[in-house]
Amino acid sequence: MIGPEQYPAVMIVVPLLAAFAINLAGLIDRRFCYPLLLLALGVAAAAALAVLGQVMRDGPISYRLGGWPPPMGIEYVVDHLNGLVLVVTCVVAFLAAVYSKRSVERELPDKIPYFYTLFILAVTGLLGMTITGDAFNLYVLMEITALTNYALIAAGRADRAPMASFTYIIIGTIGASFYLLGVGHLYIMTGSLNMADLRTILPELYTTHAVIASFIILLLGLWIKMAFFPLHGWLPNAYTHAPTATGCLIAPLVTKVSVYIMARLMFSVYSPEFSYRVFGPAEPVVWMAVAAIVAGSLMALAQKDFKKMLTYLIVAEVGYMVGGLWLANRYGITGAVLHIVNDALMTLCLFFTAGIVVYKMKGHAFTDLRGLFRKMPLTMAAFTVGALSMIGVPPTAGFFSKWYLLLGAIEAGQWGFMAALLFSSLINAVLFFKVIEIAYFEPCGVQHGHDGGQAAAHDVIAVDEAPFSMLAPLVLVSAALLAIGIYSGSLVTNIIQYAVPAGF
Amino acid sequence: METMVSIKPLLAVLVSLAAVAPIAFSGSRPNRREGWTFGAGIIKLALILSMLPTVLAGGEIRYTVAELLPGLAIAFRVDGLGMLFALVASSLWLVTSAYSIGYMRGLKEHSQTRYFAFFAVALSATIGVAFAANLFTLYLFYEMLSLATYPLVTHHQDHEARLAGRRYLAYILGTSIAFVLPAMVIVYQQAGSLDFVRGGFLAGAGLSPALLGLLFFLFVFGFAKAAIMPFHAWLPAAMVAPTPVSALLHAVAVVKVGVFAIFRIVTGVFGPDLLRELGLGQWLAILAAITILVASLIALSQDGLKRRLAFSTIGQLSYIILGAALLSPKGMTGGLVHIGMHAYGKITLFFCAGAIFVATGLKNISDLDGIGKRMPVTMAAFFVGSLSVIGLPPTGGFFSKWYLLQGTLQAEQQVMLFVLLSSSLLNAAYFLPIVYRAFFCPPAECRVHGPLREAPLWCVVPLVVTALCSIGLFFYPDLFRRLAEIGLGL
Amino acid sequence: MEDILARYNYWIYVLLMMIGLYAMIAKNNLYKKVIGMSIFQTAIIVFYVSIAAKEGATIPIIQGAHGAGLVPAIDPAVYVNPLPHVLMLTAIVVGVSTLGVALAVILRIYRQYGTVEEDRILEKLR
Amino acid sequence: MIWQIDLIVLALLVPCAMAAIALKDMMSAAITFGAYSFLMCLLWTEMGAVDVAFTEAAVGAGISTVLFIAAVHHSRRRVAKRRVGRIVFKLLGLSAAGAIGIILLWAASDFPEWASPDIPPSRHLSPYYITKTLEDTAVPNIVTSVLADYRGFDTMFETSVIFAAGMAVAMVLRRRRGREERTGRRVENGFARESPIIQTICRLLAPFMQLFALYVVAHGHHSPGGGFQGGVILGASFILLALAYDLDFVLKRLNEKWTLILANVGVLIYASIGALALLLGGNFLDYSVLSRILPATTPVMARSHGMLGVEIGVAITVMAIMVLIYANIASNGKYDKGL
Repeated sequence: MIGPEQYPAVMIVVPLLAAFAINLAGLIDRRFCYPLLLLALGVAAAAALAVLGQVMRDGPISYRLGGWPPPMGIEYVVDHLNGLVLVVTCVVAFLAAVYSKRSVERELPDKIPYFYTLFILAVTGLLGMTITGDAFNLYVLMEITALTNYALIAAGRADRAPMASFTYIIIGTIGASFYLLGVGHLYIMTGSLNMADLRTILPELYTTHAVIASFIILLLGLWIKMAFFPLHGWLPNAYTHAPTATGCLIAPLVTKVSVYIMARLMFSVYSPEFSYRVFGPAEPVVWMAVAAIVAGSLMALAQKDFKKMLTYLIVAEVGYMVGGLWLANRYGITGAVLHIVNDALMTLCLFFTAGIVVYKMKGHAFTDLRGLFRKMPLTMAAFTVGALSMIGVPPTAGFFSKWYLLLGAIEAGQWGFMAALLFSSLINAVLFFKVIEIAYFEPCGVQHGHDGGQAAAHDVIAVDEAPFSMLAPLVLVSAALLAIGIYSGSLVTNIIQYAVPAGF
Repeated sequence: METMVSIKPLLAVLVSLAAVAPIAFSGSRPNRREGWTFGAGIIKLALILSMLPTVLAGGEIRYTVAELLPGLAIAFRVDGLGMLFALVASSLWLVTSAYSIGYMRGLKEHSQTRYFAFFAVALSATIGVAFAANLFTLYLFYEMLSLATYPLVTHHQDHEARLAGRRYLAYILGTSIAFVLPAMVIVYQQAGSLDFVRGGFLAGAGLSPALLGLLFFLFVFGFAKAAIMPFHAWLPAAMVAPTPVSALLHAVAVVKVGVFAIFRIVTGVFGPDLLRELGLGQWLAILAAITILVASLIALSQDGLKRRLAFSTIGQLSYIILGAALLSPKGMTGGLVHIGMHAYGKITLFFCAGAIFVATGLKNISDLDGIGKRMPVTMAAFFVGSLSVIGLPPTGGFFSKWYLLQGTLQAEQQVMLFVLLSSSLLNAAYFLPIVYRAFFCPPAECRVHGPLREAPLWCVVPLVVTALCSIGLFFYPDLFRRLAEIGLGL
Repeated sequence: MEDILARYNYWIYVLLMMIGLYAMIAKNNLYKKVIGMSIFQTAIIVFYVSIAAKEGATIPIIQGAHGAGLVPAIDPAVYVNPLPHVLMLTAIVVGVSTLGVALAVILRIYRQYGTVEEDRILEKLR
Repeated sequence: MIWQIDLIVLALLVPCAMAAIALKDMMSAAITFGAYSFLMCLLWTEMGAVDVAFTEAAVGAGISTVLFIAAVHHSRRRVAKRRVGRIVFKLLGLSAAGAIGIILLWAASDFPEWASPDIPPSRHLSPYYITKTLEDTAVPNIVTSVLADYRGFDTMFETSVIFAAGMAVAMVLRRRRGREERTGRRVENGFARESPIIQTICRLLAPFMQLFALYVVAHGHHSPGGGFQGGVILGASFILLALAYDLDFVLKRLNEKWTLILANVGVLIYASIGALALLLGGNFLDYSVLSRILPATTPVMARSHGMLGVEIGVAITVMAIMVLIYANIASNGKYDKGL
């Protein structure tokens, strides 16, 4: 009864309706929440895949909400770029949902309905941000995502969680407000809010102060949202002290979606020639990306806490994508888009591992990782795959996006960016082998403290894997990292190369 | 020469990888577990042998697994070089597996299942490097080998192993990421391809000599498994590994992968002509010469048997690199053949060291006085092995060294001739005393007294086999020579 | 006079915006940060509503259309621009939502640290 | 539109804002902020943005202030003496504010002239809405028609934002009874004791407020107001009672469970009207297809009715969430007697 032309709406509406269904079901019996969540996200994922299929078959789709033609009404636009991002978002959210069950039961037993309602609302917001073709609608969904994230983070039982959340509220609001302000500048100059419409009206206004300023303000807002160094201050604490399930949802997705939105603005609201030529400093932005990569890696190196180290790596990875997008050549953009996909999965893999460590060892300091290779061989194997992908060892996915970014850097003559990429690979190698060493050499640290004969400990540790609902998603993701690595060629030739704007 | 497409190379790579799962799951039944290892080894060897005739007939076997990115594929190509290396590695895997059984069980090592599993992975990677059709595939398996050998090197999981493993990865992984990866990307971006072509494909790409020089040395140092100084320090450190690991990986697989990669760079990427006209071969030769002499001198001063062997390995590897650097037909042939010859000789020596350790628990040369009376077979094999490494008849080592010497003359580099000769003397100087002590010195303490007691049979048989092999190679070196010449297109 | 008027609203909104931003960053008391946040947001609303303003136009409700059926001829110049108003209704609602969540989090912080002064909290965390 | 008023009000806004962030007593700061909001209302009415002013009056000046007071009541009222070392933040704040200010002023330097009828926003989209609203939707209040129909999708998510906020507050604050606070000490507050006069008046007032709210919702098509304003006023009527008596007094009439249910039902009404359109073969939120099931309605009238439906949904949710947020903050999550 609902034809395929309606799938774009279904993708958003089903999770939204599910949010209320979950909330109401929670009043009756909280055991209903989890299945509902999975069901809704499953439907959304199916719809997303179907839509991507349509896009690959017959090109970009436009969907008119309320039946009003753009620019009067709000429009959904799905092309190769956000089609891909939508699929990734849905899949990651689904896996995170599957994974969340046990940890939520453990960490937030009396708030399950609230948690899952906010969880799926956050997913709805992310999907809406990705799919919408209307500049203001994007702001509303950005705020939904933000509000839900604040609460999901503040719910953490860690002592620092509320303060981290509050900092996030203040900084996040600044970011969103800047975005709104930028849209306002666009509106006062053009009188339109629809992205495609703006794209057609803007060119003759490119040189006006207001339009250039709007671009600056929008970038600032988005950079705050994506924690682009040095605007990253809110991220590490927020993601470290958030509940496990929250971290697994927002750490892979939020920054990536913001990066996607930056690409959307650069290419579909303004135009590549504006972003790269009219708007002067494309090169300095790449250097900022270099700074982000180097700083992120170094700060990660300084951490004593596993989860916190991962959060700083996210800061570094953001540098990869921003830099790639601003290299202003096909290789760079391809690499950045491919890295959006890969990094979402890598981050998911690593945060899954961290979650399992928290679940089993009741902590996420490095000392909690002792002896895990014997305690949870499968988990650590999957983690190793994720780590290798972060380092960029073929044939894991991480290698190929890095490959494209390196090519782009060389073609653009950005040796600094190339050096930064290699540097961060080396740092990642150091970081992850530090972790692997701890987990591989040191005896199981049930009792904290460095004593305890190692030779003895080899035999006492029994295999004790994480529960299936946590292990299965982790293994799936690590398998996906390998699969995407091997098929990245077809991914690029069939989807991403169409996402790169014409003229590159 | 005809080119045929066949999946055999892929199978040859995957067979040991496929064996990992059954090995891991039959951990509780050691005999069945080792059964899997042998099965995989035999199948692998059979597959490789089945490809031998085609290669000897001057043919090539190609197989493309996946086109990862445009112009960048996981592809296999079996030619003379690859076949030579694959033969050596896969045949010695069987022997080493047998030896491992004796060694590991003799010492009651922990987590042997993990050991055998990763051994299988390492072998897959080695064969993958041997059959790689392009630089990317080679890099892929090179990294795979680095990671697969990490758990083997750090098998003991104690503090020493931890430090050794750290150094191992720092050198191997660090150089490959910091040097090889950027060089590879630049080559791909400039030349648009990474496929090995006999005679090299960079000649026509029109790169500036400066850039070419930079790239060349990025590659040479990047493949740090070749242990060219100053990137050699990982090799002695890695000797904390159980002896079979040192034997196969640090006399055959890992280090030879390094030199093999450099051979590929010389013959397949740059091409002798280009290197000659840029004068890069000269520089590489000098590096190799320095490494040869310094390593031999250091080896003299080592008391730990395995450490002495390690430094001797560093020197011997540079023989091969020198052969490549000479860029003269005989020299390169000699270098390639030396891959095989040195493998058999050196693995024998390592086996002996392990056997002595298993039987008596001794590690240092100074303790070995009179051990020959107690372990005559082992020490006899040791003697043969050292002859081969020194390069004296009747062992295979003589043959390859003979070719290398001729190569130096062919390339009119008399200096290198003297380098080789003097290093032979040094080799003699650090090997023969051991044999002398073993047989003719009176035992210092009572520790090595007592009746004749060899290491377990599982240990002794393999080292006898390899010793005999290196003698046999003196009389029948033609297979390796032919393969080398085919590979070089002579 | 005219040229002042032409920009006056925009100057004021920028001023309010700066006040808000300053408070959000520099103030030590969490409540003050939140007040700054609200001022910041209302400043943007001033900006949008100023965009909507139109000389000699009346509120955006069509006059004389209450009886069903008859549709008078409508001149766009008569009514102010309704679109920014709609957007700003949303913005106001978003603002109060954020305010609510922020206050809730502050109370939670107070529960945990017994203070709402940033520096004291950071001391406690250290 | 009288620019002199504009001038004066704007001039008054700045000191208000400064006072609000400068005052040391949080209560007075909150009140000053309320005044600031009222000035905003004046400004916007004067610029013809009646709906915005209405909402700001109800939300900004009303609810926000109450929430502030409630929150302050549960924590410190006085701003503590600051220790040294904030200078860094001060400089940071100044420089950030300065930089943004410069960029914005630079941008404003070539904005089209304020309030001139032929700036792009007045020429590009808005004429369509103004001229077509009647024949498209038969709703004279253009704001309502744009809000609930042309851009109805925004509004649905706007309602979801409110909903999310409610959930968030409950998630952060709600505690089951009996679990004692970690920091037990309450600050002394100077609130008036319960006085029978106030209570009686509020009791009498509440029904009329609710009646008025319903009128605002129902008449939103023709006059300023609509779901949000009505919902907020409904919520405010309950909050007023809670202030006059105590929280239990309200919770007896509208307990937590029902608040939650209403909050959900409201958005559900909105979303399911949209989904209904989907099922009837139209696009999401395309009310015109509702004419197939509504008896004797043209597609145009169907749009009008659809809007009424969603406005009611909005009102319900907003009311419920306002009560929910107030209840949580006023009782610090314990749902006891509150203030």
